Amino acid sequence: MNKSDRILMVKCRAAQTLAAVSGAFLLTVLFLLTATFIRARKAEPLDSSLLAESRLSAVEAGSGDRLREEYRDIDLLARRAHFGSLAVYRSGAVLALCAGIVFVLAFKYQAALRVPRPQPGRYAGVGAMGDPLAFTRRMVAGFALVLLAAAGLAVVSMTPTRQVGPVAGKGDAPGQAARGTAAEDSWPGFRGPDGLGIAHDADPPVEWDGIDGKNIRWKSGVPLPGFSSAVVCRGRIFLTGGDARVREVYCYRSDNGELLWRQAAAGIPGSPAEPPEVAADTGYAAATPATDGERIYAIFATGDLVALDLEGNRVWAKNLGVPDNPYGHASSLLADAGKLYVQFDDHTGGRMLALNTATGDTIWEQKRETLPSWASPVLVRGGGGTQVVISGNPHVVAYDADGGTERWKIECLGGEVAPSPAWSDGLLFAGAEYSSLAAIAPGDPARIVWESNDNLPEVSSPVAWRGLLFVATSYGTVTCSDTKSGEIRWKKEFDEGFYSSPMVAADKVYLMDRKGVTHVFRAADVFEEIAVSPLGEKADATPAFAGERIYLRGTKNLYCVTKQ
Amino acid sequence: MKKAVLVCILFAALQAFGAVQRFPTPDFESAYRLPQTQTPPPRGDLYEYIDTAVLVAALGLASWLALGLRSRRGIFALMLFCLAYFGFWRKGCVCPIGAIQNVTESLIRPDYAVPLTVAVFFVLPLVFALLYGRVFCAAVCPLGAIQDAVVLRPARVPRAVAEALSLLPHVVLGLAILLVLNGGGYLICRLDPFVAFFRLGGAAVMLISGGVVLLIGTVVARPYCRFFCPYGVLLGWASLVSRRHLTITPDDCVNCRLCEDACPFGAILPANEGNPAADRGVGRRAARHALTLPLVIAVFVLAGGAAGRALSPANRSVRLDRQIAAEDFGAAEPADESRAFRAGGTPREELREEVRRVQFGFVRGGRLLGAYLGLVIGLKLIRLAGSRRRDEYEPDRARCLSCGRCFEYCPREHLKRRGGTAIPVRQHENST
Amino acid sequence: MKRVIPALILFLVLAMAYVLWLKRGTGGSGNNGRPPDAYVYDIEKYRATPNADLLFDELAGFEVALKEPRGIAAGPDKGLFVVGDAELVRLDGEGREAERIALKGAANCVTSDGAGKVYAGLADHIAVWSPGTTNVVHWGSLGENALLTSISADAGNVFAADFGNRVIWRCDTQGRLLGAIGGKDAASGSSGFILPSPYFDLAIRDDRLWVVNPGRTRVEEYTFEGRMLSHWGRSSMRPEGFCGCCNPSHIALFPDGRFVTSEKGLPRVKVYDAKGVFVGLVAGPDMFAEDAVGLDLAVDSRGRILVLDPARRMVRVFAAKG
Amino acid sequence: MDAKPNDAAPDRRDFLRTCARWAALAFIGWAGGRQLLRRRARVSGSWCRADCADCASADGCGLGAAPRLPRVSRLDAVWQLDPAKCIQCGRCATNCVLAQSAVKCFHTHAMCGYCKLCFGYFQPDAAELSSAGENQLCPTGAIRRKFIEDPYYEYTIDNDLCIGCGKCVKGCNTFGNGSLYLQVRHDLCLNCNECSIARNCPADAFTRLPADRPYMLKGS
Repeated sequence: MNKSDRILMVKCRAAQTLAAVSGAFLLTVLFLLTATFIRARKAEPLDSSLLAESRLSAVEAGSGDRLREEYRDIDLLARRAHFGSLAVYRSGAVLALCAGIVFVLAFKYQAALRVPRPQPGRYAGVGAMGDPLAFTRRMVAGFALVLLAAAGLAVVSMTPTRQVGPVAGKGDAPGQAARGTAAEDSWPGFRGPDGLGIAHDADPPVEWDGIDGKNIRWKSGVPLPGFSSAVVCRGRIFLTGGDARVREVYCYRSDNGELLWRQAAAGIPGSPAEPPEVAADTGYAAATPATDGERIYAIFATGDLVALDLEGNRVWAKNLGVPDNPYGHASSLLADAGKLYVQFDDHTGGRMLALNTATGDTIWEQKRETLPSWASPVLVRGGGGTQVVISGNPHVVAYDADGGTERWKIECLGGEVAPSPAWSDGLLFAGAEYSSLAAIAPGDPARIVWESNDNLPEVSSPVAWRGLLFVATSYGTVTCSDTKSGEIRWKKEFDEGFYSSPMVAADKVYLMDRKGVTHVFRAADVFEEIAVSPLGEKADATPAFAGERIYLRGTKNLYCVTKQ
Repeated sequence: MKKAVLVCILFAALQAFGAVQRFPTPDFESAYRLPQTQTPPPRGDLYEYIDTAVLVAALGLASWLALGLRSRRGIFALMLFCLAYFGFWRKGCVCPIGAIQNVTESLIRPDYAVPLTVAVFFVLPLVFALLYGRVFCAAVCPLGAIQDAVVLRPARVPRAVAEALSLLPHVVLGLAILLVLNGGGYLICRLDPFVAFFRLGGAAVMLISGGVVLLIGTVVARPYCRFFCPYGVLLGWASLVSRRHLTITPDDCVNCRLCEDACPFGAILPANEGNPAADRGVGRRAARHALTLPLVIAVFVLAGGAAGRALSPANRSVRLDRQIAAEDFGAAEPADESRAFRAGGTPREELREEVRRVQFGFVRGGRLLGAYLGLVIGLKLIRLAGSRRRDEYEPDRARCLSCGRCFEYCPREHLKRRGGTAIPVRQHENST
Repeated sequence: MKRVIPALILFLVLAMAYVLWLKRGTGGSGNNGRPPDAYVYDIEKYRATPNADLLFDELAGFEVALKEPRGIAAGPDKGLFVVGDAELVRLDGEGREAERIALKGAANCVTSDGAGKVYAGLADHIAVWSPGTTNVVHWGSLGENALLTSISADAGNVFAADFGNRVIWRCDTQGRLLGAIGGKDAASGSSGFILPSPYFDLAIRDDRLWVVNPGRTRVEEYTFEGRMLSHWGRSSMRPEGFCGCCNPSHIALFPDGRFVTSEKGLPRVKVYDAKGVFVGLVAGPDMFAEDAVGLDLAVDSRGRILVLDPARRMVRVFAAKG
Repeated sequence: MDAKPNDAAPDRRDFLRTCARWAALAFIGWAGGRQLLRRRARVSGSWCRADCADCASADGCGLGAAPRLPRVSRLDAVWQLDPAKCIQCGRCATNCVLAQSAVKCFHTHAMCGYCKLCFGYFQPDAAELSSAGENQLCPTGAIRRKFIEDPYYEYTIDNDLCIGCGKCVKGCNTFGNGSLYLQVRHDLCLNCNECSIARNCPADAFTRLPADRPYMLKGS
């Protein structure tokens, strides 16, 4: 080995050592920096809770107190620590940079001294079999698939529907959260998801005619009368009907209207032998049943409450006591998250119950000082939990869905309270004939934002949508007012009165009058009628929406309306 | 006069307290003079010109070093200088990579005018690429430089992998433009791994990811440039049609194959004369890929549309709208954003409108992006149908960063320099 | 070649990191890893007022058809007056608009003497309107800098608080200038009015002049001649004190000598007894807009408190509970 | 140079390349020139180089506002925050890429009430009006309080200590005249292409200003 080689060797060694040293140094600096960083981040010196606490005690303490002295010291330390760490970052970074430069240069130098001779590979050309690029193409194609997958991932991980309810960007969409995974064709109870009268992704027809059958997919007789509305679940429609003799639950097939099964609510312990007197325009089956996708729940004027599975087999049943109610029990059920909410107001004083949907056991129960009322509970989600809100006489009350504790209550109603509240953009709207219509800002204490005393609903429940409140009265007046201010945007007189509640679907309001004629108009601040669709018979039930379909209950028949 | 002022004051005050307003200062008895609010001017007003000058000089010099003098050492030296100046001294902003976004924004937002410096930084490297290839990448770009400096033990990425990953820059480019067009912020700047180093400090996540890139960079040469840099896409196109381009051999290629493993970026296209595979079935395959092209594009358009909508939260209005919706509904605690919005008094409906527009924009943009990617992929497949006949070793114009590492490998180079031996001898280096 | 595989894996990991990071970026509050609420000054906690603490109930208020209502005063007969946008509006007991009188220029304050004569303070002068007539008498200007922010009158005197000159003008009912109160004056024990912001209110009751000195967060009592007799009030965020650097912004007097005060910053309305001892809250901050200012006050003949809420352009009425 | 005598179809490829190159150059030239020429828009007699946002005559400019406005401005654009929009969320202190934020508190003394009890300086529950640590609102004690004459005190900001958290600003805005406010100090600001504070500003208070008037000062 000759001289030049030896010199080379020495140079090489030197460079390697230098690289090693600087590399080690670099690592140490980085380590120290990281340590400082983590410490600083764990407790922002100027923002530490310790500081805050000791400050409070210092302020409480009298002047010249030891505590104050202590605090001042800590305070000073904290500030020192803050600016100290800044200094550390600065100097550390510079050191690291220098070390890095030295390391890179030294390493490259020694590498340069030890170049392997170029080793030409096998001659690519000769004897390269078949297509040398096939694998490459597969890789590219594979990467393309990866891209598609990434797009899919983005869609899945970022699409609103995965987030809680309205975070979905649909401003007022309580149902989103409620329905979760619920299939397109599901209408869980009176006035739909959460009982708020909004059919979220429904896209029903606007025109139909029960007489000449236009857009009517099928029509099916209902054995016994009842004012309850249809609910939909897994391709089945459920109804209740009844008279003084028997009260029944009906199940229809959604595709052809065939009556799949009927199940009587009979033989329930505590059920009265002699059913209570009820008014003709309430009947024994005025309360709309509810479903949670597994079972169907129905309550009758006798106080009988039954839970059936979708095949009609009774899961449980109980009698809540015979309602002492001038017209007859009419408050609909509401099922959500394993609980069945029942309002049970009568002269004996009201009760609010949450029952275990699986067993019927009471999860919680609240006494209500109220006179008989016929409004149905609605769900308001958020405020740190779900609340069950009920209009009553005289209070509107919100119960905590989990514990049943009274979240807030506010006195704003009177008389015979039948309409259920509406909800939009953080405001709740409760009204009743002969008292008032109030916009309530929930919270403790709840606050009345505005109140109005004319065009009050008697039976029909108002609905609120995108800053507009729609109220239908029993004498045929429909008003649209601004939810925030209450000022009336438009007012329209119809010849017929309304018992059925207005429903919002696909930015339109569907409102059926007592003759069974549905008025479809835009859910906008100017009145724009889109269609007038007769059912061909009187009707007071509220329509149920599922996907492209509407299920309407007339006095005698159940209709399925769909695009044809 | 003063009264007029006062009147305004009162009214201003009564209308919106906290709005900009003047109050009469107390009538001091002591001779007290109001201190003036000091307003230091922006730094480097002059730098605009210096930067431009340096850029032009550097690009010119780089071109000469790469094509004229053919000196790797020179290029490396220039590279270090630019790293020091554009990188550590000028803190890595302005860079042409980010400038893509400014230019795009200036095209769609009437109230935004791209500063001249930025425009120049965006255009000049492209012009030079059209004339002399990617000399900007070779010696001027600080991001490239910092990576090139840490290329310690480069290993060759298998061609298949390289080809696949080289689709990534197209994605980044497309996404960046999509976001800018829809007010989603500057993606490229957020994903710039080195700017934190240049500033000697910054968000932890930036520093860490930057460090990782550099670590990888020791074995996979210039990973950011090859597999991420969106500006590289544009430069690649320009370089494809460049007037002149760096060549491996100073004069004639003798197909000695000594340069085969010279390029750590896999940018050397080997000669394939007499390669039977070169021509066999190329036409057929190409035709087949050409036929599937529309299908590929269609698929990507669909995927792009969906992904576009999903990306819309990148826009602050969309986020705000969701936040407010969640709050109205009680599903979320009030956030600063929504409080500010409510205080601002813009009608909610306006925001909703805005959001609808933005989301539409995202969907449309996403579809376009999808179409673009589909096209890129399809064309790449077509190009990979087979290799066209090549009689000599030449740089892949789109990929070659004109770093000049290959010079030393070419025996002709040595012959040319000093009629010496054709075999590379020891003191040649391949990594500086 | 072997070394490449781990490198590639690393690369992909990095790519993942980028994606996550991008999501975080789009998610908004990238706070460089710090606690999101580091360095937040939370005054919200002072805004909450439990209903129980309120001594008064809010009755249905009534809106005022003025773009910028500025001043309010109670008239002798259940009615009340509101000024703003160069107009004087008389409302009847039910808040229905009864009369509307045009003024020369925007008025900031209004008062009504016992007899029913109404004085409005415009920028630099006083305008007088007598009921039953439509003509308004505009008195002479009080000087270039004058900016009247409050006015109060009895049978013989009219007092106007001038924010621009930091003095209180005293005139007779004919508009003759009787004197000025204010300015540093050791003799009278007055150390001048400290007015950091344009809120300078006064009220008179049986020959005593009550003036707000916001810079000292107190209410001062003067004789009509301008001699300071007493003062009360201290600064505190708690209800019993006046919040911020310069409060109260407005006061009004009950017939029995109790005070009503309103504040800005934490908009709240409170009652103090004749000695300046805190009695209780009328309305808490969370009942007003966050930046509600200029809550002018009046006490009507029925002992109800009238609060002018410029933000909502309405008069809000509060009556004692029970 | 590209053309090799023994190349397959050198002339054709060369020709195409040349065409493409010239097309590209032409495009760049055309687009660039067009953008630059946009600056020739005259607004009320002077060359318009303001950006529409704060151009008073934006709608009044007879040139159909937006499309004719400059796309390229000679001036650099710098970040600044609008005190009128700022809600003092405290993020300026934590979101700047600099270890110590470039956003600092500014004080327009002309608006200051020189209050003895300054709510920008003192904690709301301050025990006494002294400069003791427990009474100060500023986490770094960056505000200096100097007695002038009864009852007036002068307040000045120490820029080395100020971290731009805006606590004092909130205090002053809520209770006082709002003479304290946040601004980006341009001797510190790196003028990132995308300001990371702007990105996270809840009030969207950040805007780009032309470098020749880089501040939004109150009371002027």
